[in-house]
Amino acid sequence: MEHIVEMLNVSKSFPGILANDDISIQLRKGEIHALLGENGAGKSTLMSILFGLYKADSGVIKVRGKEVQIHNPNVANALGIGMVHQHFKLVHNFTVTENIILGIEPVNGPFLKTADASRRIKELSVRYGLDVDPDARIEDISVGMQQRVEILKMLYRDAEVLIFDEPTAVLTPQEIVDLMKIMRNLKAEDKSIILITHKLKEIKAIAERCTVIRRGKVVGTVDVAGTSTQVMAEMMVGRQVSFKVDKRDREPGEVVLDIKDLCVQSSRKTQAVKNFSLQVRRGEILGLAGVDGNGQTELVEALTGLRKAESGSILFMGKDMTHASIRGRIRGGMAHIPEDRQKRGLVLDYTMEENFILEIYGLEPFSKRGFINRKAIRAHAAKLMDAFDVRAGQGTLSIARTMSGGNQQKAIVGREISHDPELLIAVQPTRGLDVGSIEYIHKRLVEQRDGGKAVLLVSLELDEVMDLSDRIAVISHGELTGMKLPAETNEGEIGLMMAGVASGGHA
Amino acid sequence: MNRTRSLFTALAAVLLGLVAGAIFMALTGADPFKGYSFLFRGGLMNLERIGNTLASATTLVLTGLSVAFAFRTGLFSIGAAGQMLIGGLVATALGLSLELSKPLMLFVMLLGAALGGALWASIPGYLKAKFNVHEVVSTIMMNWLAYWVVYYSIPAYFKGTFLETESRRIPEYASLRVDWLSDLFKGSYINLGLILAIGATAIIALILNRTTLGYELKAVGFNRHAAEYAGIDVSRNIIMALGISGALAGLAGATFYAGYSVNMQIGVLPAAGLDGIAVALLGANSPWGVFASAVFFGILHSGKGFMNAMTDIPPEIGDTIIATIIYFAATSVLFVRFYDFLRRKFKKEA
Amino acid sequence: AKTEKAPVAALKVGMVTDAGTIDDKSFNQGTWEGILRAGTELGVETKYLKPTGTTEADYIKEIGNLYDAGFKFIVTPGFKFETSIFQAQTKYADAKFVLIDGNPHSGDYTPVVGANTVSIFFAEHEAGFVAGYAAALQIQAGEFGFIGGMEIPAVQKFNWGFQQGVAYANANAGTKIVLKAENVVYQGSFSDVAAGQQIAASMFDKGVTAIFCAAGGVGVGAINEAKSRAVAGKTAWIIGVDVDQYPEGIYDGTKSIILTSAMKGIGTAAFDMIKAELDGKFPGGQTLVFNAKNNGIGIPAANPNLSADVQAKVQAVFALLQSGAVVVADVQGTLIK
Amino acid sequence: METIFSVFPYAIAYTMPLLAAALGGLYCERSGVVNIGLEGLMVVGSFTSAMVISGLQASMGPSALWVGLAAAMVIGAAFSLLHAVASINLKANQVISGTAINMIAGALTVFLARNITGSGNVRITMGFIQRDIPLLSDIPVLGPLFFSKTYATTWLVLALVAISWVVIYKTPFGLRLRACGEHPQTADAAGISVYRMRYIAVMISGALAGLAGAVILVTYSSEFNGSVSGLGFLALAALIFGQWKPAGILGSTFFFGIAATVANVSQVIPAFSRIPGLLLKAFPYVVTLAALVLFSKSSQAPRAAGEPFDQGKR
Ligand SMILES: Nc1ncnc2c1ncn2[C@@H]1O[C@H](COP(=O)(O)OP(=O)(O)OP(=O)(O)O)[C@@H](O)[C@H]1O
Ligand SMILES: Nc1ncnc2c1ncn2[C@@H]1O[C@H](COP(=O)(O)OP(=O)(O)OP(=O)(O)O)[C@@H](O)[C@H]1O
Ligand SMILES: [Mg+2]
Ligand SMILES: [Mg+2]
Repeated sequence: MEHIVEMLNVSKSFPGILANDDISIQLRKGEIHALLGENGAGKSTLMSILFGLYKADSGVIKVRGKEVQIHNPNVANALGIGMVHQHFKLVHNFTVTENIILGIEPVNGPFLKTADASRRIKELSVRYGLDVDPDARIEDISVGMQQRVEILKMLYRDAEVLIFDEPTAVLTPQEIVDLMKIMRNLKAEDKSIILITHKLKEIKAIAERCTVIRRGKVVGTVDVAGTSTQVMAEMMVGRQVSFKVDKRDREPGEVVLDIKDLCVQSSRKTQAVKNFSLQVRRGEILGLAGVDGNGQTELVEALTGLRKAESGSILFMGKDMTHASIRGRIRGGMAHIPEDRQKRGLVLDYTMEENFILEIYGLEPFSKRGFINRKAIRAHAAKLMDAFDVRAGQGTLSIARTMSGGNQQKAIVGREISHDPELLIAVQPTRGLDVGSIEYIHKRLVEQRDGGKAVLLVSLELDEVMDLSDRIAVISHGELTGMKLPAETNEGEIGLMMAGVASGGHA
Repeated sequence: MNRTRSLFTALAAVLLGLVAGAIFMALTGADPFKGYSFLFRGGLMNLERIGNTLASATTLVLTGLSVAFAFRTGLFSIGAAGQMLIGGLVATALGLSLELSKPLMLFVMLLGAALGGALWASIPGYLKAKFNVHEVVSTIMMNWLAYWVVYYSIPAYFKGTFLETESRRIPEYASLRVDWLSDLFKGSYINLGLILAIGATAIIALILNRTTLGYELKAVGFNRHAAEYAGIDVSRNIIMALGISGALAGLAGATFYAGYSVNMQIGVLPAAGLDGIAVALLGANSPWGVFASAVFFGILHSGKGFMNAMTDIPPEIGDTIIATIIYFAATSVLFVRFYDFLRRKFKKEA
Repeated sequence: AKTEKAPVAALKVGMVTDAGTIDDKSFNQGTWEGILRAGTELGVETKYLKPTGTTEADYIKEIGNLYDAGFKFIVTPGFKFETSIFQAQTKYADAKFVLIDGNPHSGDYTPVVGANTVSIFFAEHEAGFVAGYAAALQIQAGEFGFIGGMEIPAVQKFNWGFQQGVAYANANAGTKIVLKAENVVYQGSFSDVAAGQQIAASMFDKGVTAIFCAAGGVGVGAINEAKSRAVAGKTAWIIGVDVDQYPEGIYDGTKSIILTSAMKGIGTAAFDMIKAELDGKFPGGQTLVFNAKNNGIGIPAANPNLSADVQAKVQAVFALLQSGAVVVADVQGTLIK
Repeated sequence: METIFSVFPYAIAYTMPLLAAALGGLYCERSGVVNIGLEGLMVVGSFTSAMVISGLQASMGPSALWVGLAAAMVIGAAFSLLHAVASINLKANQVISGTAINMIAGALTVFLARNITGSGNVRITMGFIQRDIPLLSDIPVLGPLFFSKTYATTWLVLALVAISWVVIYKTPFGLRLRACGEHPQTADAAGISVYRMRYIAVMISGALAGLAGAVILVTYSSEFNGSVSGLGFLALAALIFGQWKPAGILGSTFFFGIAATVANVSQVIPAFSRIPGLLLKAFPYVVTLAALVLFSKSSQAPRAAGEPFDQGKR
């Protein structure tokens, strides 16, 4: 069988770490090849080498059987290799067309000639079922659309080999379904695809072969059809992984959070949350399902005090907290795992120990009469890093910025749980994490519930909501469209409610 | 480890700046070795000159701290000059209007100067916190406003009998100069401001490294959103950060106009304001680093004239050398890389 | 005579500059040029230092630097040196000091001119008077203006004298020159060239034909404005200050928009003091006034912009000043600002 | 009203160097490099043109002025390389490197001027002459405001602004430039050399700031003295105020120009004489602050401005 791309014995090290250790991987023409590995295993690094962003320390890359030197993305482009990066490479205030033609602009004399490009983008968009408006500005379109722009960028450059780095981590379930469809269309046009994902279900659904990497080394390449997800997960993590969350039944207790007729405005001054009412009780995980952008962000921000509530009320532990300060809510027993860990969750330039006291630096023993107690802080950090398995090069003194996303996330989860909150608002707690880490975080959330605390889980991952929740609330267009018990419903029904099509009764 | 690195960087910057200065000297036909020996002798040759060097450094320590403190909290303030003027104006006004015992007088003056500087700086702080106005622009505007406020208020309320352009002389009981200190340094212009500067350095170091206030301020500086998430009042902290920075500059103004100088002149934006940026930079924004770099600048400032007097090196070269040092400090990454390279090499061989 | 020359070469003359640079075309430069002349003609060694600031401490520091380097004859221009020289004359008792435009005092304005110090004043008001009178005679009728830098004594005196000169011409020579209060301004700096241009332009537009500028860089802007008006064929005159600014106003070969200049002989004063020292006649302890009487001030003798008739009449008034028949006030009194 | 007409041309003259410098800042920041060194680069431009023009004026006459402008642009661009190397290659803090540029420029030019000419002030005998544009200056209202007493350099600077608008929004270069300032990693992935683009942008800013300094010299100042009295900083303010857009800075610099001119000439206008001097002098700065309050909420700053480009950063 013809290999369109071969990476042979590739190694790459960063200061203090061997990110790729003698990795070989072969991509057949017209195949979808999954790349699986723990956070920090070296997947993105490997693909960045293929795309010419990094230079390998050693190893050979062959494209269509010929050895090549890929010094920079231009060479990759010329070889027909395109990449959708983990973090999109789009200019937010450019139009779709401008983003796509960037670097290979069609000109009329000295001037840009966008009309033809727009037309061609339109054609490509129709042909692959992408449905993208070439004249829309990036900041005005959804994340799913932005990803399609990235795909169009590759297609516009006539890429034969398409690399997707965790494309589904940012997508809604519906968008994931659409993306799968698009990938199949691409495959039908004889494109070859490398897909990096942590979601085994997706690999099962779409990939033919899967190469598993652990700590920079290839563990093996398997045929997806003949390998169970369990086996793949074990290959990757090096131990047994349980997907099912162990969770005994438990009677929920009194109401901890009581939201009544809450209305919240979005940053664009539109009504993002409308007359929303909900109760969360002790000893339960309440899952809030919904398509991204349906008011979850605004709801959570209103609950935590980051955003003003227009009307309605928030009762927390029996007290009216509608207009309480952020700190007042934290002190009152509310904890929050934020949606965007780098924007809100961490001070990236602070060390780990400084990050662990972000909300409690003012309390004893971490400070006394305004003076910081380093020793207590260090001990606290060491304890948490140990308890939550946060790995970092320089221990408690590691700068947060230098840590992998997975470890950053675990640190935040650990910090919030360590406050022993009455209510934990967990937004997308496992976004972008590998199955090992997901398992770990899920366990902690359940422990919280079992300890008689309340958890409000806001997630775009339907699986996660279904697995963890005791009750599932669905939000659509800022309104509560249903409340179900997991045992009495299924993904299909919830999906319809999320789309605002069917409305469910109250559980 | 980080500290050694900054120190290395600063020293390398100074060294390269001096080398560049030597090249300039040689180009003008002067002997660099002679030039530098006179430069340092001019700053350090006897007690009086050491005193004068420290007197020059006093103001720079405070403006340097002002800039560095703002910097550490994520703000780039160019407003030290204006805040100095306001601090100096308040101190001068109090010194010329009240009659108190010297210790009380000085306390009142310094307090007033700090408050004045703080208030003046908190205006850009407020504009930044509430309206997202860029502090670089607003502090520049505030500098000119301060310039004109002083320009009109000194002649209107505090001028002497003959001169429209400067205030009356600060009376002895309102001056930071004290005899025992002047005598100790053989009649130099050194004044109590130096002790204030040392105290301020220690306090700022303490605030930044050991207090919850410093923790909050830095958190806001690094990541506004995360600070807000953690329940820190972001607006208050921005205003506070610039306020403290302004208080330092205000104190600088008091030490300058009521210590180093003997009255207040109008129509001058004090150079120590902008120099504070350079001082902070060379001191890697760490309080004691700022102190050391201010002393170094003090040597340059007071030794320059002696060098010019003893050699044929033109007066402008002193400024060129200082500027070159700053440039090298700005490009310090180069030295850090070199330093890391050396370390690695050393480690391997060890 | 030759034996007398030996100590001559040994004299080292230093100068500390005031705010502004040694090239300010005003009193720093004027003083320095006098010292340089002494360098070439009398063989003294010369040096100037530029202080880092304009405070008393900055000045004394540079005086100390000069002294420590062996420069024991020190010239300082500007009233800002008054308190520094007061201290220096005692501290450096074996050095000689020449303070131009000021009197040493301890801060209380009571002059204490040490035995090793000479204080030099210029009768700027007389210079302004002569220039104002000459300009009025030449222009005959119309409006004049005045632009000052900051309200420092020398500039104020130029201004007051100028007003009196114009008034004198109106009263005694039948000229009809108007000086409106709004056209007498202090810009607020000695450096804002753009403001100088703009203020001059609006004065000219309102009908002013000649502006007396005692404003450093601000005056440069005014001169530029006058030049470009002159090129366009319009009437626009500037009256220069301190030195003969005629060359700076040249716009077309030899034509200049400098009508005349109110000069004070700073360079000569500095030179004279050095020479006096070499001759052993240093007038230590004295306060010298350079005025019309001793030809220390005046307007340029040669100037194509003033008619011979005007020159002659100015000579006559100058003689009256010298004789004391005409007295110019050096205080504001009822004058504008 | 009459006064407004009469000072308007001077407001425009005062605006042009600001505009040119702000335009330079615009290129620079649009590429992702903050340039606090505009002030120093203007000084370099003023120095260069003064040296060239004073040297050539006797032999060449008026055309020496144009040579001086060109030389200022070339040397300004060359000098800006100091900032480019520091902030692009060495990943220095850009604000600090810019501050260093200001200090070096101020000290070095005076030093050189003294060494070469013997004086730290360099004068030229004649700058550009203000001229009325035939026909256009006769249009009522607009004529006296915009087409009377104009300097040739005014039209040059305005043309540069117009050209810049086209370059930035209508050419591949502009698209790439903006991409580098917004999201350099994107530009990099698209095969654009971010380093090269930033070098070009910094040098353009050097050339334009140099031009700005020279324009001051050949219009209202005609003398180099080692300073441009804070205009570079004001240009920076105008850039922010103008929201990093060519048309925006045209507006904001005019605003500054008029405010400053009004403040300057108000002293000589009897109607203003009752207003305290402080208020008049404070006027331009206060209105600037007020305007910033109104416009800053929705800042359009290039997102990557001030950040050294790091290829590996994600
Ligand atoms: N620019 C860099 N500098 C230093 N170390 C790096 C850099 N990029 C990656 N690494 C290191 O290389 C290792 C592999 O990182 P990589 O991003 O390839 O992991 P990954 O498999 O893509 O992880 P994830 O699933 O979280 O995306 C990590 O441990 C990381 O610390
Ligand atoms: N400046 C840096 N120094 C050292 N390592 C870095 C630096 N920047 C990134 N890295 C490393 O690069 C790796 C990948 O970073 P990245 O932010 O992509 O993590 P991630 O796990 O993929 O997160 P995400 O959830 O955003 O996908 C991390 O493991 C981190 O250690
Ligand atoms: Mg990755
Ligand atoms: Mg990841």
